[in-house]
Amino acid sequence: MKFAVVVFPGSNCDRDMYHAVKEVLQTEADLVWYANSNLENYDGILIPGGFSYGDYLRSGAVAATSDVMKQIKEQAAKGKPVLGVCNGFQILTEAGLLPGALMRNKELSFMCHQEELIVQNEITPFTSGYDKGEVVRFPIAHGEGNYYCDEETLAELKANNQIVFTYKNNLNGSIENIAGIINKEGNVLGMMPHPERAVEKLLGSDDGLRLFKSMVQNWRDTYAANA
Amino acid sequence: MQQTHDISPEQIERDKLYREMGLSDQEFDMVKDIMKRLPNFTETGIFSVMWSEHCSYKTSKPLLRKFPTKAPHVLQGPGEGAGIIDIGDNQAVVFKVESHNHPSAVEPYQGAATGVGGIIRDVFSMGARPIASMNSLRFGNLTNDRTKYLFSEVVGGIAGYGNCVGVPTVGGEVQFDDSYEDNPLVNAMCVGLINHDEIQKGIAAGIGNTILYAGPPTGRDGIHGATFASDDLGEDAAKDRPAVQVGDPFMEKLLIEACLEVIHSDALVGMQDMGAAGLTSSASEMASKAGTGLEMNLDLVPQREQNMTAYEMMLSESQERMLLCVKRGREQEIIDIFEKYGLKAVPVGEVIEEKVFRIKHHGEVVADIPVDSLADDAPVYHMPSQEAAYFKEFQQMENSIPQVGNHKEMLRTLLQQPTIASKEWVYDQYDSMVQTNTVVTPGSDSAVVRIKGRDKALAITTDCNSRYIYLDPETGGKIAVAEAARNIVCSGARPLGLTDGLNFGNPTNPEVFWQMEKTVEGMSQACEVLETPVISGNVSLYNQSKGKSIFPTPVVGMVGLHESLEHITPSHFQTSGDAIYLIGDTEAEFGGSELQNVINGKYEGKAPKIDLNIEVTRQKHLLDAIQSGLVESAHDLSEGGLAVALAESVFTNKGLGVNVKLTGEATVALFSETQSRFLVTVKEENKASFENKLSDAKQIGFVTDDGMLNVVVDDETIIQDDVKQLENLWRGAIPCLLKSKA
Amino acid sequence: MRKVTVYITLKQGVLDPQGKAIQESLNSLGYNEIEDARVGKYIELKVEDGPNLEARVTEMCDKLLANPVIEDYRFDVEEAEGL
Amino acid sequence: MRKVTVYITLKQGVLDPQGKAIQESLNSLGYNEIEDARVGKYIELKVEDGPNLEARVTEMCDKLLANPVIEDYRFDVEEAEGL
Ligand SMILES: Nc1ncnc2c1ncn2[C@@H]1O[C@H](COP(=O)(O)OP(=O)(O)O)[C@@H](O)[C@H]1O
Ligand SMILES: [Mg+2]
Repeated sequence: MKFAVVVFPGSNCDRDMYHAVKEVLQTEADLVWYANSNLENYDGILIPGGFSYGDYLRSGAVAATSDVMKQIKEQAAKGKPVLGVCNGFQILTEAGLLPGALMRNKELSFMCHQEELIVQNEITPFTSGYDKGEVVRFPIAHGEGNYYCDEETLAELKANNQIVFTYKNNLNGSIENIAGIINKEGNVLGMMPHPERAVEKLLGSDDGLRLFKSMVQNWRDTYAANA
Repeated sequence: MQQTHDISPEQIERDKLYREMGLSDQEFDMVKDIMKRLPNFTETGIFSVMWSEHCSYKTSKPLLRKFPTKAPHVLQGPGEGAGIIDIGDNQAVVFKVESHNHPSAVEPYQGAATGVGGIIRDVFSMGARPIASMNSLRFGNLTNDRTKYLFSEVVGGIAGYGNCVGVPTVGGEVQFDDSYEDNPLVNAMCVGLINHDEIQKGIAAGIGNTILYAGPPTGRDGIHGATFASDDLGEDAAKDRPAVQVGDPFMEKLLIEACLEVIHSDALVGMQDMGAAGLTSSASEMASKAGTGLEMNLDLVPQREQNMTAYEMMLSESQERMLLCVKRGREQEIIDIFEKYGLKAVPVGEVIEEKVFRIKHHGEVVADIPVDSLADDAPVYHMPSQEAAYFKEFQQMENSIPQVGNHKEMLRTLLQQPTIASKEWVYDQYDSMVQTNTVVTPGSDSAVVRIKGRDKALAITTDCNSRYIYLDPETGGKIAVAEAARNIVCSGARPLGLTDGLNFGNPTNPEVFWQMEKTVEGMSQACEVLETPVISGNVSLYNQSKGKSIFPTPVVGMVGLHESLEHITPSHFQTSGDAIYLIGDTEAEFGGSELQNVINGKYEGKAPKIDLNIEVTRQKHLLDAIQSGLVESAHDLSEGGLAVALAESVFTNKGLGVNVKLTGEATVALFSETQSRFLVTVKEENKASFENKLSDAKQIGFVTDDGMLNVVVDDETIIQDDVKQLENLWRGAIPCLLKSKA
Repeated sequence: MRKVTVYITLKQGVLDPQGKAIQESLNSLGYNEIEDARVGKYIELKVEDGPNLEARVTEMCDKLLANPVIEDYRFDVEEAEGL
Repeated sequence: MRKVTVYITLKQGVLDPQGKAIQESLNSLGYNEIEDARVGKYIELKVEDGPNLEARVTEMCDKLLANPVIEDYRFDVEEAEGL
């Protein structure tokens, strides 16, 4: 499986994501600069965290209008897995690939530390390596991770089992403690916590490794099935 | 308003306008001698910023020469953007500290933010990737509304800039004392990693080569910032307000990536950031260092505002700008790299043989100055020095033991002193983990950052207990360096070297200059003995307001090397049953202690003694024990003494407790701040080997699993307290103070 | 040259923690008359004159300047003088 | 009840990186007519009527809402209806 880690001006978790999949997981991956890129030949797309365009106007807003986003939409429509982490999640909501919006944390300040998450949906291509209800530890690092959507959307998210991760403690004000959601089709996941920062015990947790492993496993299964 | 370029050289001399720019009468005479004529307005401005304390170190230079700066592993000492130390495998670590005190007093958010941006530029302009940031902060008392505002905004500014730029802020320190009330200290440190063959210098070499300006256009930001930083922060600081610079961390992030790509091109000759005194200092220093001259055309400089004068452009401190020297004919290769990141790089001048700094604007030569005179001929002052009157008095005071009625309550009180209390409110706002190297996040003695692909890591700390330095500058100076080294050693690393941020009051006051002198002497002695050369630093003077100097505050930023990841040692207790050792004897030393402040409301008397030979021996033995795998945790004793160190060591969420038996006077045993002491835990099976290596370690008790802190002194239970409750007090103190109304 | 001023506010019903914080700070400073505060954005655009100005600005707002999930917007157009 | 609207803008000459980013992004979306963008804040206060309303709001702006070092402000007062 070959991953594209899409790099926007201001992305800053791009190398971390690349390190996680390439050096720790040992899969194929490229850092792909947003301009003049071609995502056709990649099997999975990773949108890393950071401050694309400085988070100016609204976090993720400017990146969401970029040309590479059109390609990401095309690839997503083909069913390829797309993962947006932190700023990547914000970009996916701004681009309309995921519903809702990420607003400022309820206490208004940036927060960075390890948090416990609950796996709510273990039947996605990203979470098949986890058990339902399992508690995992991922770092968070965001100032605008307060997930918001209207009631109708929330009802839909629930009905379709689109809520994938929730926080054990509600720290940023997110509706229903939402930490990560998936699209209806089940191939675009956005989440505020950082799985790529949780791939080595040395740094405090390797609970995130299974997320990338799940992606690879599911790709292999589909690939094998198609072959 | 009269246009500055209309002001004639004669008028500058006659009306002594140079004084407003910060030049003294004598200095102006020196300028006339160098120029062999009267300088015009722009030239006077250029001399005034280059000869300001901030750029020329004119009063501190004689002192700085005392620092030991050489060692076989030092690749670059003071002089360049940042110092460099070899760490083997063709790798090196680059670091420096920088103050942004005065800008932060005026506009705390932007002042702190641009301080972070500036020091990061110093590091990547050397060709290094910035891998960690630290910050050392001082504020007045947290009960005051203005202090709360300054504190919140400074932390917000550091977070706002550091998080966006993608360099983890892995630690720092914050202390609170009245002496900083109107003059907070904001010192930022950055650490970078580089391969030996990638080291860049800020030189403009090769006659005919092109000078490129890279980054956003120049505005009227921070004009005279450099001299402003060197002036007394008087009552009328507000009128200097338009000088405030605004940082753009997004721009900086792009600049980092572009510059780190540019260094791989052999079209690049030299590169320097535009820091204090902007274009003036970067351009003239690059030529001076290369032994060349430089000619620049200001009409080519990108400008954000209209009708900027040459003076304004030369002195502007607009942020996130770089100056590059590039081989003639190959400019486009470099311009293209910047272009990829959406940045503009434009030719603005060239390297010339004649050693002058020549500036053209609107077709006229507006400055023509012998280039070396700006750096080399700057005046050096040997200020009068006089032992402070208070010092004599303090030295005659006896080491008395403060009266403590209830030691349990006193421990609770101490844990809530803002200087001791948890700094989580601060560091939770910083992204301490980006770049995925942070092994030890803020909250321990040193931060630890691993080096990917190698079995090694760096330990980083900033320390400075300014109370001791105020009481006794020489002793306090030694302690500042020793404490930093202790923190590095506790984490399992060998100290490599340090960067210093010297923050003092007004040096024209002989007692302040004496403090500076003695502090530097003390620090230098400690550097010698501990084998930690000074590789870079920064001086910030005139830190005072309402006529009162701050406590002398020479911040020490130290970096150490873990030769194996196995050596990384936590500062918290790990497992119930481990033996607790105290290394070093304890005496009645309360001068400058937290206890003295709580009880007497002031600091007085003698600072704790320090014997550097004992210090270095203990540190070596402890490091040896750690490297031999004998140590489970190690923590140094600092503010609040043993009791506070014990409590901090069990704030771990593991439900641990301690049972400790001590002897002697309880107040001394618990709260004295005697130096060179460590708190270490060791597994039962390693006790004998550990004791072999550390002859002055005494077992004082065990780690337990009952969540209680029990201290017995001479068979009497002195403290029996619930760890969780203590931890809540310690964690809650700063947020609680910030929320409470004045 | 025209000056377009875009006002972006949070939708009714969307929680505004920043506004809440401002209200509380003002109250705690003794301004008890403040019953509510809401924070929005205010963007001044310097625009070269051209046809369909209003329609184009509407487009810009929909595409970029405001997020319809959480925000409402309105704008004014003036002749620009001292811009 | 009154509605006070406070407009806070960056002082002339103070760098506005956010405005710059917005301008560039609009340009790159094809709105080349945008020559400049500056971003400010817009705060709506719901205020109970009382004496010296204007003077008190001025005070609030000076003390808390605006940062006099880098920002300017102005405000309008209206009768509040549908607030
Ligand atoms: N301004 C700050 N920024 C980041 N971390 C900080 C700051 N101040 C304190 N810390 C962190 O809090 C912890 C305790 O700091 P301190 O009490 O100064 O430690 P020590 O006494 O061991 O030097 C350290 O890990 C330190 O890095
Ligand atoms: Mg320590």
